[in-house]
Amino acid sequence: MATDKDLQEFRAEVADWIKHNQPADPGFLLPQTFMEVGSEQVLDFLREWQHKVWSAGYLGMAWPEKYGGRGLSPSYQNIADEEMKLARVPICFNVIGLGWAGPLILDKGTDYEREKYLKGILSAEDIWCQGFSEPNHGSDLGSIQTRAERDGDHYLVNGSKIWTTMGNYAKYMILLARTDSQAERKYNGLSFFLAPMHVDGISTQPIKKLTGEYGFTETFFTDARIPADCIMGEEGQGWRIAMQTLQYERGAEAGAAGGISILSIVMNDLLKMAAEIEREGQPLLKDPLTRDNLVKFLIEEKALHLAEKRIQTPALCADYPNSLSLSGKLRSTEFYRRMRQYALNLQGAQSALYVGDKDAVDGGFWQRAYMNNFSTTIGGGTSQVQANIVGEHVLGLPKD
Amino acid sequence: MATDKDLQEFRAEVADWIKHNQPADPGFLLPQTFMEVGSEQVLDFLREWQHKVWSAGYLGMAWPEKYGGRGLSPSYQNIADEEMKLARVPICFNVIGLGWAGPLILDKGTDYEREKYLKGILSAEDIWCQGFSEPNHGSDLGSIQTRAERDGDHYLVNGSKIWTTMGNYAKYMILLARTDSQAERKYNGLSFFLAPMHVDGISTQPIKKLTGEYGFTETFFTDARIPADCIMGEEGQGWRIAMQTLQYERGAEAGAAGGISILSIVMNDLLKMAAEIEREGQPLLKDPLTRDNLVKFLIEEKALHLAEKRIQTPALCADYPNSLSLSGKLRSTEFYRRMRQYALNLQGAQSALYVGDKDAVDGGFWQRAYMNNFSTTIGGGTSQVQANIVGEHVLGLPKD
Amino acid sequence: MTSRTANMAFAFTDEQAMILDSAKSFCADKSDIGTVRSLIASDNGYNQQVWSEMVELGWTGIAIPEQYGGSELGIGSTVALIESMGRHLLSTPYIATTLASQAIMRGGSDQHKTHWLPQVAEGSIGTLALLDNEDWGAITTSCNLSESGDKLILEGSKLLVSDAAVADFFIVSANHNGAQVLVLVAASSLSPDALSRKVLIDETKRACTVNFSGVEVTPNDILPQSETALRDIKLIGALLIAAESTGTCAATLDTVVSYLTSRIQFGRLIGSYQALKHPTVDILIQMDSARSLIYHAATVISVQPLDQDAEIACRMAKAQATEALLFAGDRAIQFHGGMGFTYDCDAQLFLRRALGSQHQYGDAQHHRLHLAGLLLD
Amino acid sequence: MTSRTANMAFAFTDEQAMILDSAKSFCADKSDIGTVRSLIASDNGYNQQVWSEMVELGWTGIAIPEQYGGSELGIGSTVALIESMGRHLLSTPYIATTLASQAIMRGGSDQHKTHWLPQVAEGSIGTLALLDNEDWGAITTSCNLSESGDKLILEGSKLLVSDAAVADFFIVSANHNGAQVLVLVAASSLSPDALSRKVLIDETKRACTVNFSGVEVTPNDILPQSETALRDIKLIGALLIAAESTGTCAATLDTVVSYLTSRIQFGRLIGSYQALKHPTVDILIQMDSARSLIYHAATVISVQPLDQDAEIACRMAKAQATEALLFAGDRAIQFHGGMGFTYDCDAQLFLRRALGSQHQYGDAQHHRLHLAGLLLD
Repeated sequence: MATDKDLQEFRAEVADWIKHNQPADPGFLLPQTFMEVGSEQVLDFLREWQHKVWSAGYLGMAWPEKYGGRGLSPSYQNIADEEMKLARVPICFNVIGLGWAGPLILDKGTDYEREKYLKGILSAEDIWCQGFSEPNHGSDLGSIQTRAERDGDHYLVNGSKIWTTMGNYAKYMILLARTDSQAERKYNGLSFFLAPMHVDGISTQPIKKLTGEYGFTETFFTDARIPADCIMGEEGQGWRIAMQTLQYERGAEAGAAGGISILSIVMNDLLKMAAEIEREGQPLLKDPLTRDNLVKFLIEEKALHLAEKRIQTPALCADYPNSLSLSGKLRSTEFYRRMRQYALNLQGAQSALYVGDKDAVDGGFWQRAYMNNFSTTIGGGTSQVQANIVGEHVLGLPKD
Repeated sequence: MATDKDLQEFRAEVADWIKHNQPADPGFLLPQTFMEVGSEQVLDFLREWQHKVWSAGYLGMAWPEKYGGRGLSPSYQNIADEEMKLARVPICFNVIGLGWAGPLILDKGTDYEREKYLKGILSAEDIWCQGFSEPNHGSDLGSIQTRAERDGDHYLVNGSKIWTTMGNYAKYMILLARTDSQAERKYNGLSFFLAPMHVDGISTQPIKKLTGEYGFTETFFTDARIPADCIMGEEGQGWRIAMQTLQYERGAEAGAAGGISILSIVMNDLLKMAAEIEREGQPLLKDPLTRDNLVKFLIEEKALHLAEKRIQTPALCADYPNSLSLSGKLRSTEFYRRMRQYALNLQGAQSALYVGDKDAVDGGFWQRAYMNNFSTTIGGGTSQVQANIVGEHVLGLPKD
Repeated sequence: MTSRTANMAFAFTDEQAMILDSAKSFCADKSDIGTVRSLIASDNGYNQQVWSEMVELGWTGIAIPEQYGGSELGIGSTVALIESMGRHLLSTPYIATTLASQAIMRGGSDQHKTHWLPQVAEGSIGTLALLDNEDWGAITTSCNLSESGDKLILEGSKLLVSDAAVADFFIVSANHNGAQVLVLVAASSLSPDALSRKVLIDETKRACTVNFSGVEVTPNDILPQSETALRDIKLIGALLIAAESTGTCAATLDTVVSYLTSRIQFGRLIGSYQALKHPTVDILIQMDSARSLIYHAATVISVQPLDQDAEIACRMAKAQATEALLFAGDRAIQFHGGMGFTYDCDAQLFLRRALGSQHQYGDAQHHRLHLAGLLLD
Repeated sequence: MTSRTANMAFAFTDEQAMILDSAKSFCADKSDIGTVRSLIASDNGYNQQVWSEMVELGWTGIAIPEQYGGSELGIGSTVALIESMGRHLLSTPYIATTLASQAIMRGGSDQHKTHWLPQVAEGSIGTLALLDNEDWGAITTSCNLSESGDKLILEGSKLLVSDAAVADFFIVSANHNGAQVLVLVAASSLSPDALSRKVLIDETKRACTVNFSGVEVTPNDILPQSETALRDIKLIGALLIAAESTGTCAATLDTVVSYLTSRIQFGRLIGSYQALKHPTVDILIQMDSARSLIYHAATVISVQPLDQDAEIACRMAKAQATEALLFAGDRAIQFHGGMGFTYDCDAQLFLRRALGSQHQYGDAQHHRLHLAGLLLD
């Protein structure tokens, strides 16, 4: 067990490493999340950075040594993540690998799969993407139409996927496809693949986001031949494995692989921004309405932070034991949506400027952040679907 | 046609009459709406007042002379209503008669029915109540269970009604009951009665409201014998007539009978209340947050008032011609709910006091007003049902 | 806000867990809704027998040091207890007495403590008399202590003094020699017509206007550390009301959920309508936030004069809990439809509690105003 | 607020109805969404041919007196027109030019009017240059006019000057002899590098920072009634942006409704879910309020210096319209789900318009602050 003193020393070590290794401003716009990797230039930069973090030993700290990790307690990774967030270093961008595919393979994969995939995830050599959502089916994974038909030692895959983050750069995809269209329950006909992307019959089409950036693709499968041994588990287990995978999402952020550092803006950043701005001829921070609004957000942020801790004391969660965990996404993504929208209002007339304008506040950081935030209130189950989940699975309210 | 000058003179006349006839404080609590007539004492007081208003010629001004009205343009009634509201005279409490039964009988009744019922409605000799809602069926009138079976020259009525305003004082009820339980569409089996209340087999049970007041009853029918000629229209037309009746509701307020003056609190009243109160050691009206909130309400109130006028200029309502009328109840009742709730917050510590406490602000007027307001966001279709109506019938969104 | 300080988010000992469990079952047993309603008609609003059992269980001594007969578990430990009381609308003079004894602990002389704290642990009832007008944000008082020989004479009235009719002693704020002090007044020294009972919107509670004019005290009755004590008991008052409100919010949620899962309209359980389902989820989320904040405040509060972290925590808790309960109570009426409009429906009890509590020890806006000073400047 | 004054809520003449009809079909014809998107890449953000047709239709002269070549229908008549433009995201220098000509009408000398107003009616483009920093609420300016012989030299820059790149003249606020004045600057007198184009979040609009330093003017270029004109054009600016925003809000609503009535998820049209249906109704209600307020403001505004009713009406209109559109735009993205997250979905155009417009001529909070002074004191 790591002692408090060990961890404290480790924190100082990481902070020191960051100080000496934090990359200089590359002169081009870095992504706020892994969903805005829109050019080779950005890709190369981030690949190099993640490799550096991993080489220094600050990524995959809780993964076994033989797969590129360090076999330490997750506390270390948490601390490394926290310090990197605080220092605002670039993101470790291979998020689907680090947060979903990696934990899944570690947890449920075969030794062969672990050997083959894990180190490349950490080193950023192998970029991973995710193929669950399909055009026209949004949140409803049960309706997946992409077919995978067994053809000798391959599956022939046909169909298309959408919202494939870094689909155009990824080497592997975690793919959910239908192997049995006759299955009695539609969820039973799905299978899960660790599929190579660089095979004939797979093509990608970048999707331009509302911010004007790229980062997603639509991915098309036309008789794409995926080796049969890329299936994970067995035919028909896809749904169960996919659900399992979605569970890692929170874990990933909490440090399972570490250093993922998705866009993190805290109230302190907003207060810093607000300090320079005038309203009605006075400093903004003297405005009573602004003060009241900021405090409302601070209370809400505090409650969000506390919820993370309260989960760890079950006696304090006795009423609805799964409430805080199931409502976590809804609470935090909607908080950030409102907070980031409000950040634009605080900017006054300058809020009309955008990324690329030299006078834009923080280079348009907040404008991007607000708009990109919709990926979190839409993706992975919209806020409306999340509210249903909480209502039904926490409170026991009837389904629609 | 009444000229502007005529109307202006009339306004002065009414104002003068009110000045000389406004009753003194009776020493007991007067109702805020017709739904709080909870004692004989209050009943007698209001009956006398309505009779006086009618005798003076300020009620039923647009109804024909032979039925107790004056046959004048509705503009006169509007003006009389406005002046009475402004002066805060007691309400003309026979609202179901004045606003629903009266207009219906005028519009669709026989000469016999007009002769028999209308004058008593205006003079307040005959109190009317309404029997649509039933226990356990809330907003869903299609589910009405109260049966009326033809038995010679009577109908035998069995069942129960709820939320009967003044059920214990009323002489007549507009009653919706099922005459044909085999009808293919459940709405076709209903019939509409102008039913006498003072017959054997009808009993009432007062309902205590959340405010602690009375005013509603539950009404029980046990082989109650209602003369067959009390049916309005024909058997099976009940649903259509009831829908027709509900249409008068707005018209009634707008002066069809006049002087109904349901609880009307405008922002001016709230500003007046707020003028005396302190917050953080300062006058409340100097508090910037309070000011911002009050202005928000003032804007909303202005928009509500303007909507009433905009309806009269169809060119300005071309997008969604029925929008303002169908959303009217939702907009105004929810505005008042929030405004009245906020009024309590403004009172500071005194908001904890209630009707009957000598220190309660305005005798607890606002406390009662907020709680009673729920009758408007629940009754006549809850706000949630109203939102569905607007979504479906204005915007064309699909049904649930 | 950073991870560096987040370690002290919650402390929850086994002892506290035991108290919580016992509080839950006690309050559920003693305060079913029928009992709550029957006590509305009673003079004092609570059952003397239940109060005695609470004293027996040691609850009145939880926050009192062992040397004065308490169990010295700290004021934070009362939070879970009071939350349970709020959940069952169990109104007793517990909050009033706890605050009055906190005033003595934090501001009193050894003599005050030796005299009063053991009595409180054994069931004596105290209450605070702080409010001069409608404004909990006022920092001055219109009550005065003036010299008369070696005595001091009180002049003035206090509003909304909780459980005044059963109190054995009062802690009164008044001006003395240019400063605001807290002075201990025994119930026995009040004039017979000093109390006038108020009609409260929350019918499960009791409060009086108390006229202290003419009451004689001595300089020894002034709490020597009045300034700190006054500041701290207002903050602790805010926290305890927040805890009680959060409990009531949970009860409101239960009642709403139970109706939404049993009532059928238009052929469907009404809880299946998102227009009811989603706002009910909002109630849960708001309640969860309030609960995180009250337990956090319970963790960082101490017997020392409250530090800035504790002040922030208490204020945040009250700001959140107040608004959460009002939202819940308002929606509870609405979602019960016609039933919600009746006195018989429990929703009105919750809404009235919300309205009665929102300003006690400062409303949300009051606390945010002070938080702004602490967090933004 | 009482019925006594409500008679003047709306005036709407047959002439105005005709303009409205013609505006609706013109904007729909000329500004389908493909055209809007293609103009994003253009330098000036609008089609010169369309602008010429608008001039041809007499729209640039609507608010200009007949003696100066206009049709003298009043500034109120432009509201319906601009609403239609907003509805189809038809961005031209119409608003900028209308405001610049209002400044001349309200503050200019006969000579100014005689020179510029007929040109505007015939298609000359003007714009306002008022903003010194991010604060629309500022009442001072950092631009100065200093004497140099019988000339005056301007010193300073103005931010977010709409359509500056195509403007023939500018109305600039600057300090002169201790007062803030409006001064007329012809585009020809700017230095070649005076304009720097801004990157706007609303890509359908154009604005520049304009550096006026060193520009020579004469005392005759100062508008004699600058004070009133400055006050009034800010209010009229607020109203016109409110009108445009309300139009865009209607477009947003249409787009949402169309998606909700065609997209199927979990086997149902998504518009059948109350979680989407009811907030969409909220958009309608907010838009309806904005529309009532802008048409009312259009009714009470006049060629005279604006009276208090007109000021209240303009401020209410902007406060409401701004917030309505931002709410609608935000929900439009959300309700389109994954599609809403793409650049191809029109929802982003509406949201960006909302973000670009919220502070123009003051945001909601700014106007409520001033309304408080007018309504509460």
